[in-house]
Amino acid sequence: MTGTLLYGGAIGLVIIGLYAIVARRHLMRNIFGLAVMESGVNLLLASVGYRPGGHAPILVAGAAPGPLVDPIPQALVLTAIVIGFGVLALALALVVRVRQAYGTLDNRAVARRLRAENGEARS
Amino acid sequence: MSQSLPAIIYPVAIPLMGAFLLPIGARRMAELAGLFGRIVVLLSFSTSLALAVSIWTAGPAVSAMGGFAAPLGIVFYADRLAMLFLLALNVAVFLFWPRGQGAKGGPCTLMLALLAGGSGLILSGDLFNIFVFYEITAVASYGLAASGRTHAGFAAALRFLILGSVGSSLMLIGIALIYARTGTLNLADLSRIAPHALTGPVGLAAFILLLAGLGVKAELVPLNTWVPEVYGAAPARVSALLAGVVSKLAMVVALRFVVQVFPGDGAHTVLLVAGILGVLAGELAAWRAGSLMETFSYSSIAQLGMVALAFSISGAAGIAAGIALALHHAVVKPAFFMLAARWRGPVGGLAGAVKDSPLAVWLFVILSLSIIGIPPFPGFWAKFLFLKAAFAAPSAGVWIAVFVMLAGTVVEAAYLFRAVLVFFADGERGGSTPRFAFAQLAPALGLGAVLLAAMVFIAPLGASISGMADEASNAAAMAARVLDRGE
Amino acid sequence: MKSAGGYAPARIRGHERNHGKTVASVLFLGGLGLMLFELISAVPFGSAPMQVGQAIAGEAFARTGADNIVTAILLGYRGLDTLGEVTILFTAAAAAGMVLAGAGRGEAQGQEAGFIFRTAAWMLFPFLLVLGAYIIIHGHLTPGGGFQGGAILAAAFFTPLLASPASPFNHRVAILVEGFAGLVFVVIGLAGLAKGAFLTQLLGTGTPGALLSAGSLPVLYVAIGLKVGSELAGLMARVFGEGSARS
Amino acid sequence: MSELDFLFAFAAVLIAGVMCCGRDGRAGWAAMAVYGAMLVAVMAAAGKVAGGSIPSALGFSVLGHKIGWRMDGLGWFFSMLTAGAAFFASWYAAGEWGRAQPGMKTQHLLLALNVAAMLLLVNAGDLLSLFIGWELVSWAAFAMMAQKGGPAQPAAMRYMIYALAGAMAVLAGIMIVHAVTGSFAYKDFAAAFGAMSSGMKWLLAGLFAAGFGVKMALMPFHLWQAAAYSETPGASSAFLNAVSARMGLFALILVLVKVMGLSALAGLHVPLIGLSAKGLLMWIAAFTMVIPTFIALMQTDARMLLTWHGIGQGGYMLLGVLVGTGLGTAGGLLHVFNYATYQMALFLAVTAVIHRTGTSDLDRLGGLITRMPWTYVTLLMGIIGLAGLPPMNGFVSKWMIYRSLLDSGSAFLLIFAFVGTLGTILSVYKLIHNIFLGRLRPQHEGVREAPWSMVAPMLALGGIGFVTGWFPGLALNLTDIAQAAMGAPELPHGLGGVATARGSLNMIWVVSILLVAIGFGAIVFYFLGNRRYEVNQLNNYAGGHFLSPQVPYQFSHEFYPGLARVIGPWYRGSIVRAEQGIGTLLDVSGDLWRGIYHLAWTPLYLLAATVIALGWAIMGGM
Repeated sequence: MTGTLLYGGAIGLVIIGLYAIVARRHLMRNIFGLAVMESGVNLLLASVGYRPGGHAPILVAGAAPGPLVDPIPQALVLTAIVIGFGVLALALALVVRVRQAYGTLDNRAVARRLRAENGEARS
Repeated sequence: MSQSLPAIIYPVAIPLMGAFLLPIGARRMAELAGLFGRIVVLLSFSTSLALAVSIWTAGPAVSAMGGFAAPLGIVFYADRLAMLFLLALNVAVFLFWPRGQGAKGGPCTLMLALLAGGSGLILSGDLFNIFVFYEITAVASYGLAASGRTHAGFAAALRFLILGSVGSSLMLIGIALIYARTGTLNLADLSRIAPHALTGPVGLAAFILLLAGLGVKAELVPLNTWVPEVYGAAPARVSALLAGVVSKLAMVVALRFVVQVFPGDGAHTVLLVAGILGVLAGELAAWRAGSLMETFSYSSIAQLGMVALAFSISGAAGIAAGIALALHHAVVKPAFFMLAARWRGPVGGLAGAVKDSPLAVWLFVILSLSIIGIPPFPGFWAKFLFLKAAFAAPSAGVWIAVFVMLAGTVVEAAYLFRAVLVFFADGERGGSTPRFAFAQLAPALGLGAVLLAAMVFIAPLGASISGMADEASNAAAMAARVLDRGE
Repeated sequence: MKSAGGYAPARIRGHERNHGKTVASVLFLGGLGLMLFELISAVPFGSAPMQVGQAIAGEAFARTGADNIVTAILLGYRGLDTLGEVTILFTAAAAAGMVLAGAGRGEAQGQEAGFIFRTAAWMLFPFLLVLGAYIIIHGHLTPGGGFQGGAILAAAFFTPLLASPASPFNHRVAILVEGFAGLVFVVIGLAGLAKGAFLTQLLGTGTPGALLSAGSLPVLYVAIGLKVGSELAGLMARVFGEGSARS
Repeated sequence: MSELDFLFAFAAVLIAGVMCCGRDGRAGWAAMAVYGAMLVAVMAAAGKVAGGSIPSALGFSVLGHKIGWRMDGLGWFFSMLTAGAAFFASWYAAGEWGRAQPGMKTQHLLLALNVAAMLLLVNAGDLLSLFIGWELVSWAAFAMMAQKGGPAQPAAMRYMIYALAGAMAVLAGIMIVHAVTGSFAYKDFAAAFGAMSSGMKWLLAGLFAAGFGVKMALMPFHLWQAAAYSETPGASSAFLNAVSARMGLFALILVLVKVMGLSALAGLHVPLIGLSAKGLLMWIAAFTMVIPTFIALMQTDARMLLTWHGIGQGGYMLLGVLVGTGLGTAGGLLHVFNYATYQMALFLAVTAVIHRTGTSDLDRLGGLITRMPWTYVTLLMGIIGLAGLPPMNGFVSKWMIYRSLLDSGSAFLLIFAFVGTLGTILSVYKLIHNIFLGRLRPQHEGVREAPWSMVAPMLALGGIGFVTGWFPGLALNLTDIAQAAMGAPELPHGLGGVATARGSLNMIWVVSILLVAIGFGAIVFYFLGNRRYEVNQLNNYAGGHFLSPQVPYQFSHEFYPGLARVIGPWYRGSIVRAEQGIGTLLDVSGDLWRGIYHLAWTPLYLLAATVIALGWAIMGGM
C-alpha cells in the first residue's frame, strides 16, 4: 500500500509536471513543470531504495542498528536534486532574457519570433 | 588482461581545473582568458594523446575512482573507441574555441566545462555517472547556445533547455528502473546481470527511456526539434561543435548501452526506427530549407540518423560503419557550419560566390562530394561499410533502411549541388557575396585538409576502425576487463 | 513598444486554446503514467535487489571511516558524481552569469523590504553562517553535508540581499571562492593518484564518530560547502538582479 | 609499365598540364597531341588484348578489398572510342572555336577529367573499381554540363539527380553481390549468379539495368539527356554525345551480358506475360528506339534534335547486343563505333553553324548551303549515317541489327526498328532542310564558312564514316576484339562486310555501284541536260508576288504538322508527369517535415515518441 502510494505519487508528480510542460504555452509554467517533474523522478528514485524495516544508513558508533535501506539511491537523489537546481537556475536566467527580448513568454510567439530571426522564412 | 591507468582522469580533471580557474582571472584580464583556455585545451589534448598512445599499444584501460573496485565505485573504461572520440572532442574544442564575443570569459568557461563533461561522458563506465556527465555537457551546451547573446539565442537556448531537461528526467526514470531491477549501476556489472534481470518489456522500456534522454543530444527524431533553432541562433562555432562532436558522444554512449546492457533485438529495432525516421526527416526537411544554416541543421539530423542506423546493426561490422559515419560527419559538418555562418540568408543571394571566395566554394564542393559519398572521398567508404554491414545481416527493417539511406543520398546531393550551382552561377552583381577572412575560413580549411588526409590514408584508417569496432562490440571481454581484475 | 528592461505584467497574447493539443497531451500523459506504473510495479516496493548497496553498507565504514554511509558513497564510492554535480552547478552559474551580464536591473527588485525583514536578515546572518558551517563539518557523521550546509551558507548571504536589494553583493569574492574550492576538490582528487587512483582517501580513517575522522572526506565536504554556498548565492544574486553587482 | 599504365599516365599528365598552363592558346593543340598519343597507345595494345588482358600497376587495397584495373577487349574498344572522341573534340576546340569560348581552360580540364574517368571506368578490374569509375564519370560529365551556367544548370542538375539515383541502384546491387559472394570479382559474381534464387536474380538484374540504363537514357529514364547534352558547349557536347552515354551501354554489356549472361536473363520469366528478362530489356530498347526518335522529330533546335536521336540510337545498340548472336553483337558494337563518328560529325557541324550564325534554332536558319558548303557536306554525310543509308557506315551496323533480328525471329522488334529508322529519316531531313536548304535569311548573308581548324576534324570524321561504310571490315576488326572479350560468338567477316550462311553483305560492291550510279547522275545533270541558272537566294519571287525580306516565302517552322499532332500525346507523356509527381511528392513531404520542426510544441513530440515506443515495448514484450 505504501509502495503503491509512493510509486503512484512519484509518477503522478512526473505526469503533472509533464502536463505543465507539454500542454501549456507559458514558458514560466513550463519551467515550474520541470521542477515538479524532477521532484517526481527524485521521489521515485528514493523509493526504489526502500527496504522493509530498514533504518537510515547512518552508523551509530561504527555499527549498524539493524537492516539499512539502500544508501545508493539516496546519494543519487542528492546529486540529482543539485543538478536539477542548476538547470532550473539557468532556465530562470534565460527566461529573464527572453522576456526582455520579446516582451512575452508565450512559447508559440517566442518560437515564431525566433524562426523569423533565424531567417527561416519559407523559401 | 587490462591495464590499470589512473591517469585516465586527466582529460576530465585538467579542463575542470581550467574551468574553475578561468573566471577568477577573466574579470580583470578578459583577453588573457581565451589564451589561458586554449592552453588548458592543448594540455588536455596532449595528455589525451599520450593516454591514447598507451591504450593503443597496451589495450583498454580501467581505472576505479577512489580505489573502490568495479561494481561498488565508479569506473572509467577507456578503449580505443573512447580515446578516438576523446581526441576528436579535444581537437574540436580547440578548433572552435570562442572568438570575439562573450561576457568576461563566460563562453570560455562553458567550453572547458563542455570538454570536461564530454570527456567524462565518453570515458565513464557507470550509468549514473554517465547521467551526471551528460548533464554537465547539456548545461554547458545550453549556455553555449545562448553565448551569441542574441534574442534568438536566448529563446533557442531556453527551448532547448526545456526539451533537454524533460529528456534527462525520463533518462533518470530509466536509470531508476534499471537500478530497481538489477541493484547495480556499473555497465560491466550490468552486462552480466542484464541477460536475466533486464528481460522483457522492462528492459526495453528502460532503454527507450534512456534513449529519450540521450536522443535529445544525439539529434534523434523526434527529439531534435531544437536543432534548427539552436544551430540557426548560436554562434557558428558552437553549432559546429554541437553538431560535429557532442551529438556523436551521445550516440556512442547509446552504443555502449546497446552493446553492454541491451543486446536484445528490441533495442536494435528502436535505433533502427529512429534512424530511418531521422534520415527521412532530415533529408526531406533540408530539401525545403530556406538558408544554408537551416539546410545543414537538417542535414546533420539525417547524418546522425545514418549513424543510428549503423549502430542498429548488431555486431562489429555495424559498429565499424557507425564509427566511420560519425567520424566522417564530425569532420565535414563543422566545416559546413563555418562556411554557412558567413553565407547566411537565402541561398539565392549567393550567386557568383565563386568569384568572391573561390577557396570557400571549392571547399564546399569537396565537402559536399564527400558527404554525398562519391568514391575517392572518405564519405563513400563510410557508406560502403554501412552497406556492407547491412547486407550481411538482412532483414525487412534493414532493407527499408538501405532504401531510405540511398534515396536520402540522392536528395542530399540535390540540395547540396543546388547550392553549388548557385555559387557558380554568374551573378549579375559581382562581388555581392560575403568574403571570408582567413581566420574565419581557417578551421574549415583545416577540417578539409583532415578530410583529404583521410582519403589518402583510408586503408590504415579502415583497419584501425574495424579493430576498434571489434573491441567495442565484445561485451563479455569488456566486462571481464572491468570486473575480473584480480586486485 | 517596451523599454529593454520593461517588465509589464506577463500575458499570453490571444487566449485561444488549442484543444486538440490538450486532448493529445492528456491522452499521452495518461498512457505514460499507466505504463510507468506498470513498469515500476514489476519490482514490488521494497524488494529491489540491493546488491551493490548491501556490499557498500557492509564495508563503507571500514574503508572510509564515515559513519554516514550516504556521505561515504557521495564522497568516496561515487565521489566523481559529486564532483560532477558541483561542476554542473558551477557551469549553470557561469552560463547564467554570461546570459544575464548587462541585462539591466528590473524595477520590481528595486524596492526595499520592510524594516522587520531588513533587521531580521542581518541578525540571522551570523546564525545561518554558524549553522551552515556546522552542518558541513559534521557531514560525515550526521545527516547533512556540503550541499545542505552550502545552501544554508548561501541563504545567509542571500537573505540580506532580499531584504535590501541595493546592498552590494560581491561577485568577485564569490567567484574566487567557488573557483578555489573547486580547485581544492580536484587537487585532492589528483593527490589521490599518488595512492592509486583519482579521489583515493588520503588521510587515515581516524576514530569512529570523532570530528576528525574519515580521512579527506571532511576536507572535501568543506570545499563542496564553500563552493555550493558561493555558487548558489552568486546565482541567486545574478537572477535577482545583475545591476547590484555593478552599482 | 603496361600500355594501360601509359594510358593512365597520359591522362594524369594531361590533367596536370591543363591545370598549370591550360590558359595558353596552344593548350588545345597540345591536348590533341596527347589524345592522339593515347589513341596510338590503345591501337598498339590491340594485339595484346585480343588474346587476353593487360594488367595495370594502378591498384590499392582498402578496407580489406583489393581494387585493381585491367584492360580486356571490351574495355579496349571503349578506351579507343574515348581517346578518339577526345582527339577530335580537342582538335576542333584547338583553333578559332576555342579562342572564341569563354573559360576554355575549364573546358580543356573537364574534357581531360572526363577522359581519365572513362578510362578508369572501362578498364575496371572488379565491381568496386567499376563503381568508382562509374561515379567519377557521372560527376565529370555533370561538371562538363553545368560548366556553361545559365540554362545549362537546371539541365545538369536534373542529370545529376538521375545519375546519382542510378548510381545508388548500382551500389546497392554491387553490395548485394558482395554479401552473396563475399567478393567483388566479376568471375565470382558470374559463378554465383546461376545458383541464386530467381527473386535475387530479378533484383540484381533490375538494379543494374536501371542504374546503368539511366546513363544511356533507357526509356523510363530518358528525360534528362537531351537538355543536358545540348546545353553543353559544342566540342564538349560532341564528346559527350559520342561516348559519354555509351558508358551506360558498356556497363550493361559488362554486367548483364558478360557477367550474368544472356542465357541466364532469358531464363528469368516475367509471370503472366510470358516474357523473359532479356525480352523485357529488348522491348525497353525497342521503345527507346522509337519514342525518343519521334520526340526528336518535334524539336526545333538542332542540338536537341540530335541528342534525342542519340537516345534512340542507343536503343539500336542495346537491341543488337541483346540479340546475342555473332551478327547482332557485332552489329550493336559496330553501331557504337559508327554512331560515335557520325554523331560527332553532326554535332561539330551544328556547332560550326552556331559559331557563325549564333543560333541552332531550326526556325531561324535556312539556305546556308552556299555560305558553308563544307559544313553542309559534313552534315549530309552525318545524316546519311544517322538515317542508316548507304554508303555511310550507319547502314552497315543497322543492316546487321535488322538481319540479326530477322534471323532470331523477332519480327515485331524488327518492325519497331524500321519505324524508328523511318522517324530518323523524316527528322534528319528536317535538320538539313531547315539549316542548309531553302531561303537564306537576310541576317545570314555575310556568313562565311567555318575555319579549317573546325572543318578539318568534321570532314575527317565524315571521312571515317564513309571509309568504314565502304570497307566495314576495318571497323569489324575492332569489334572482333570486344566481341571475343564478351564471350559472344565470333562473326566471320571480310574487308567488305559479313558473309553468313543466311545472307551476306559486301559493302565494297554496294558503295562502288552507288558511286558509279551517282557519277552517271552527275554526268547527266551537269553535262548533258544542264538547264539550271543561278539567282540570288534573296531575289525570289513566287506566284507573281514579290516578297519582302521580312516575310519568308518558305516556312521552315512547323515542319511536320500532321505528324506532330499524332506524336503530341507521346511527347507530353506520362513519364514527364511521373517525374513531376515525384518532385511534388518530395516538396510536399519536405514541407511537411519542416513544418513539424516549425511547431512550437516540441516537448509533446518527445512525449508522444516515448509513449509510443514504450507502448510498443510493453505490448511486444508481453
